Amino acid sequence: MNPDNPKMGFFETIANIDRRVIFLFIGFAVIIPVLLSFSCTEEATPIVQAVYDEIESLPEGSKVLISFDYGPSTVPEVQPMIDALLRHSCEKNLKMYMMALWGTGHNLISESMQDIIEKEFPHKIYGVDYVNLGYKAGNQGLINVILTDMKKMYTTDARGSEIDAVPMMVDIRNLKSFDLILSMGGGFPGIKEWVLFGGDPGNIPVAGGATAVSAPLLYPYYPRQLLGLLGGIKGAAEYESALIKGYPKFKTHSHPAIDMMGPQTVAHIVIVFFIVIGNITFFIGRKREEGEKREGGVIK
Amino acid sequence: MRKDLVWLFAGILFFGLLYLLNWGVKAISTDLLVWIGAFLTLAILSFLYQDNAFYKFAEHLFVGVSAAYWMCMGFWNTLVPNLIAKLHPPIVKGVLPAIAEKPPEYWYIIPAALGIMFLMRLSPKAPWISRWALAFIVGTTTGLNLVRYLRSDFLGQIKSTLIPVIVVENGSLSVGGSFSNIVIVVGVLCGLIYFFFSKEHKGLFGVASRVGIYILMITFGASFGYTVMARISLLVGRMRFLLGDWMGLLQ
Amino acid sequence: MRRQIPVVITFIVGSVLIISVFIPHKPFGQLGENFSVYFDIIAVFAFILGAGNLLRVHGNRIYKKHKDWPYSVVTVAGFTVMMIAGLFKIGGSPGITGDLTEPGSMFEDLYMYVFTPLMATMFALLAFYVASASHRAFRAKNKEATVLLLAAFVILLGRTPFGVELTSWLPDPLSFLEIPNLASWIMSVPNMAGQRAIMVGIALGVIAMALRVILGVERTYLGADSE
Amino acid sequence: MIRFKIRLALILISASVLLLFGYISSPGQELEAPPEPLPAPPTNVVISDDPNDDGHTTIVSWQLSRDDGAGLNNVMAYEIFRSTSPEGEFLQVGVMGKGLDSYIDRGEKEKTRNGEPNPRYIGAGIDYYYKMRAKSTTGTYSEFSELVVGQAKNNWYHTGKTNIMIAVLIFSGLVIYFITAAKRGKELYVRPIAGIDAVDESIGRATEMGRPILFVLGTGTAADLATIAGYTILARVAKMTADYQTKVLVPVNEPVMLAVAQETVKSAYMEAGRPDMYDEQNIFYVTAMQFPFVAAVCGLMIREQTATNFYMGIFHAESLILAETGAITGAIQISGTDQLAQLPFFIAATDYTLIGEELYAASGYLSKEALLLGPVKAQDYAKVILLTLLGLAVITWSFGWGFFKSLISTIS
Repeated sequence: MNPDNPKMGFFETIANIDRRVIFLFIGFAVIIPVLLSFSCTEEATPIVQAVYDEIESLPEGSKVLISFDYGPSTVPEVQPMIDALLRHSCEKNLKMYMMALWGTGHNLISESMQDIIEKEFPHKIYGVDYVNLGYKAGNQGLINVILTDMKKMYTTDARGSEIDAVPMMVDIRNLKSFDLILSMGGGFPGIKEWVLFGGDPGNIPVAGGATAVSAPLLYPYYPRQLLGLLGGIKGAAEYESALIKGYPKFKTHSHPAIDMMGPQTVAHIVIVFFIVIGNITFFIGRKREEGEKREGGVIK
Repeated sequence: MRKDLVWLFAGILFFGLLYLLNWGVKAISTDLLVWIGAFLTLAILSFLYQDNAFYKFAEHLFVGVSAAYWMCMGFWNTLVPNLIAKLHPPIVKGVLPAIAEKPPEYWYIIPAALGIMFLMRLSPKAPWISRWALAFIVGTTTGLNLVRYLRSDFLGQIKSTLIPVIVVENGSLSVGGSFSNIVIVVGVLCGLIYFFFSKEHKGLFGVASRVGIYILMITFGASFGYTVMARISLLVGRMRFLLGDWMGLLQ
Repeated sequence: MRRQIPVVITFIVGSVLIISVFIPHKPFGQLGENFSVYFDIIAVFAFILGAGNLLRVHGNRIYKKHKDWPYSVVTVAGFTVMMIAGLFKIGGSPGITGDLTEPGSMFEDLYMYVFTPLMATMFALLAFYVASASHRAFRAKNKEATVLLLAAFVILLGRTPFGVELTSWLPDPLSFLEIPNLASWIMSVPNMAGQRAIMVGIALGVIAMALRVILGVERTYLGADSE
Repeated sequence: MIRFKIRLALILISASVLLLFGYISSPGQELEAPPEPLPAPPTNVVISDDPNDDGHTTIVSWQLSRDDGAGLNNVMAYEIFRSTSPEGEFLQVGVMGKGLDSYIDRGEKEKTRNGEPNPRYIGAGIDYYYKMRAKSTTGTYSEFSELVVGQAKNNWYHTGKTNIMIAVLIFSGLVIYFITAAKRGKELYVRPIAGIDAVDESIGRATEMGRPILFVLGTGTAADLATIAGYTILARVAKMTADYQTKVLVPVNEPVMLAVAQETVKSAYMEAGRPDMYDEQNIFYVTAMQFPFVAAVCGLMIREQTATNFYMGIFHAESLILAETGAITGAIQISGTDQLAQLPFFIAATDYTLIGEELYAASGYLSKEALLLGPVKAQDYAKVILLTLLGLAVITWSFGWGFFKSLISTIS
């Protein structure tokens, strides 16, 4: 707002709207639907369905490597995917090997194990049905190493037991021992590194979940190098819906992604609204400017 | 300054009202740790209005804690199991009993030496030695990256672009499919032409380069638009924490 | 001479790693792995340098009573507490045998209750900035900006039920113009083409840069010839 | 004209080398058989060396059991056993699902484990005995297949990577050729890059306003190539700020990067003849984590009121936080990254953006050093080869001629 200009009309005011007003709108667009628990339903798109179908088609006892490549900041987006994938894997009796390329992923593994596996599937045995391999530094270098030799890096599991004392680790030699790699996160290091350094050279199927930011740049790898992808909270909501469709008993479990779609949609509309307003005022402003130029008889 | 206070007051009033309306649903948190989390959350959010003492406090705390976090992670997860335990296993007996029994692997002396070389930077006498370690790091990354990018991002992407521009479906020509494939092929080619550096973008070449820049703009616009939703979900997570865990306004 | 040795080291290490990709024979096959492990170990040593610098900068501010010096005390205190909690694994299993991030340990608690809210909120700021940036940048100022705007707009609309409703009245033969279909076409066709062009370009840039470094043409990273 | 011919020849040679590697065929598979109570064992087990490893791997291949997918159709899996002697103890080394006809037996590389011989060890030049059996869906087993023997070898050349080797050779050849051409004093044209042309002006503006300049090298590692490109731009910017006597602030998020950034700025100041102006305190480490780093940099922008912000290197989610905070302070912002995901945000929120390859080219462009421009030329030639091949392949393929298509499929 410019108080020096008395001729400033409604459109100029809006055109030069203070960013803090936009911030306020966004804040309310999120707060109000959250308070009112407003939500929408989802249908799985092919790229999400592909992941679901892959897990659905794995025989019992197949080995799935789940890499927790994210941090607390992306928990709201990625955790719902992990929860749904873990539930699905437990239901299918797959062996789950959990590791992290991100230092921050370390804690998230323990949390996910507690919240999903231990709580909802208490008959699953640590070391037989699932194992926490913890975090190791090295980014793509780590993938590079475990592609040929897993136990070179993982001499113990995250609980400190020697790796060969963990029953489900005995017949694991390297990445090629796994039937599916799921990389969750989508940042660096993440799905791209798993595809380039693990999946491609080792010819192992890779799928995963990514924040919506990183999802578009993983599209070029789909479907040849990446068999499927959950993109952002929408992807997670779609997976949750697919899971509920396949196993209706999960309806009573938490489905945070589906819940989250409400506030997102509202905030989305607010942003679209501001873009429209921005353009309308921009054009009106330009028209007026042109008019003024003509009146003054000077062409700048 | 007055205006700020009015806003603050309005905010408190708004949430107070919400709180009153939902009274009896659930009480505000009594957990000190949740209060700390809420305080820090609000301190960062306050930066949206302007820089202030709360933000500065949160920022400085964040920096200090994270620097130490990373060091501890590096120490316990890399240095201890991957260096100390390799050079002298018995030393980690109290920490990683499983590894302590293994024979030492002396070639880990090399990275240790390189690490110490790097720290020579701090020495007044021979800081230049640190460049040897640096040269090693750079050489490693460079060598690894060269082949990787060549294989996956260069050769891999080219292969993916190899698609027919005339698509036949169920024995008849698919106009939509052919059009899409033409757009992909032309898009990739023109996009690459935009990245030509040693030739002036004039004439036909200039036209292709213009098409290339439009393709890039579509890419950027689309990726931006696609991402917006995710960015909001992060805020939803925080608001749930504030409204639910802290204020107890959510069921 | 002091400048030559590092260049030679980079050359040897870089080219050996490139060559080793093609030689499975010992010891080449494992060089890539081993060197990556080295890298991590050196990086941990480097953290000592970083922490030293951090403490020096903030120590200096406190000492010189710089304008914001009390905040520097916060940084130093935060660092010290977290460091002690982590190195001695305070509050975890007896001694230092437990996992660094064991539930209930001080390190884990600090992480959960101080670190997590800060990190997540910092990230959440993006929700606001994405709105202000799109308001400011998505304007039809010129042709490029218009294309940017249109692509973004269609995708944004395609992700809301509002956008779905907007064009659902279109007859079947024109269904490809419905916003969700248009949005997914943009994502998988022109967007993909653009991504590929950029990716191939970047790959070429990376490779050329790598060769510049290995051949010793590019040596800015080694700094000056200070004696 | 002669130069043109050399170039043409170069392209032709490269293309024809690529052509040489045009054909490689792939093996097929077979099945068939009548019913029986227990599944039949797999037959024709063959042990061969993995031609592309260092002598710790063998490849076991077999003909499917008659009851796999046909006959009794009750095979669920195949179990593979190995021993160092025909009478010795056999170790189950792998299980493969039905329908699969080979197994890569990757042995462990350590001869001993915990002081005892490691049964999972495979070494080069040692005889290994293998036998196999099929497991039925009901959990019963077939008889063992005949005992076979084989060895692993320590190989010198990875046959599967010839294409990459050729690509490396061609590209390195181009780079070296253009570097030597540049050394001979050849003039190289480089098209203008808007973001780089704005550097001088933006530094001038900061000087006029008497405000500092901010240079962020991103949140990658010190040795990432985008970060290295960032150093070269930093060197240039630092040199100019030394001339203009403007302060440049460089917060970094990685200790190794700190060392390099300090060296870079210091040498730029020395080159500009102003070593006295160099203040090490202006290049400082914040923390190795992305968000605390960004929190601090944003605070810095607001408090120091930086007039020009450079973001050069690898960026992640923080890109937009930085760029929007910078926009609030009214700074001129020039960004450059090779991170695809962040480019849209930089394009939207900063004044100039070096898109991917432009970042790499810029470091050559800025220095105007012929040596650094040479590789840029090589990049363009690689693109010419690529565009030609890809264009030819797609067009000829559409007309039913698959030669170029199979050529490209083979090389990539």
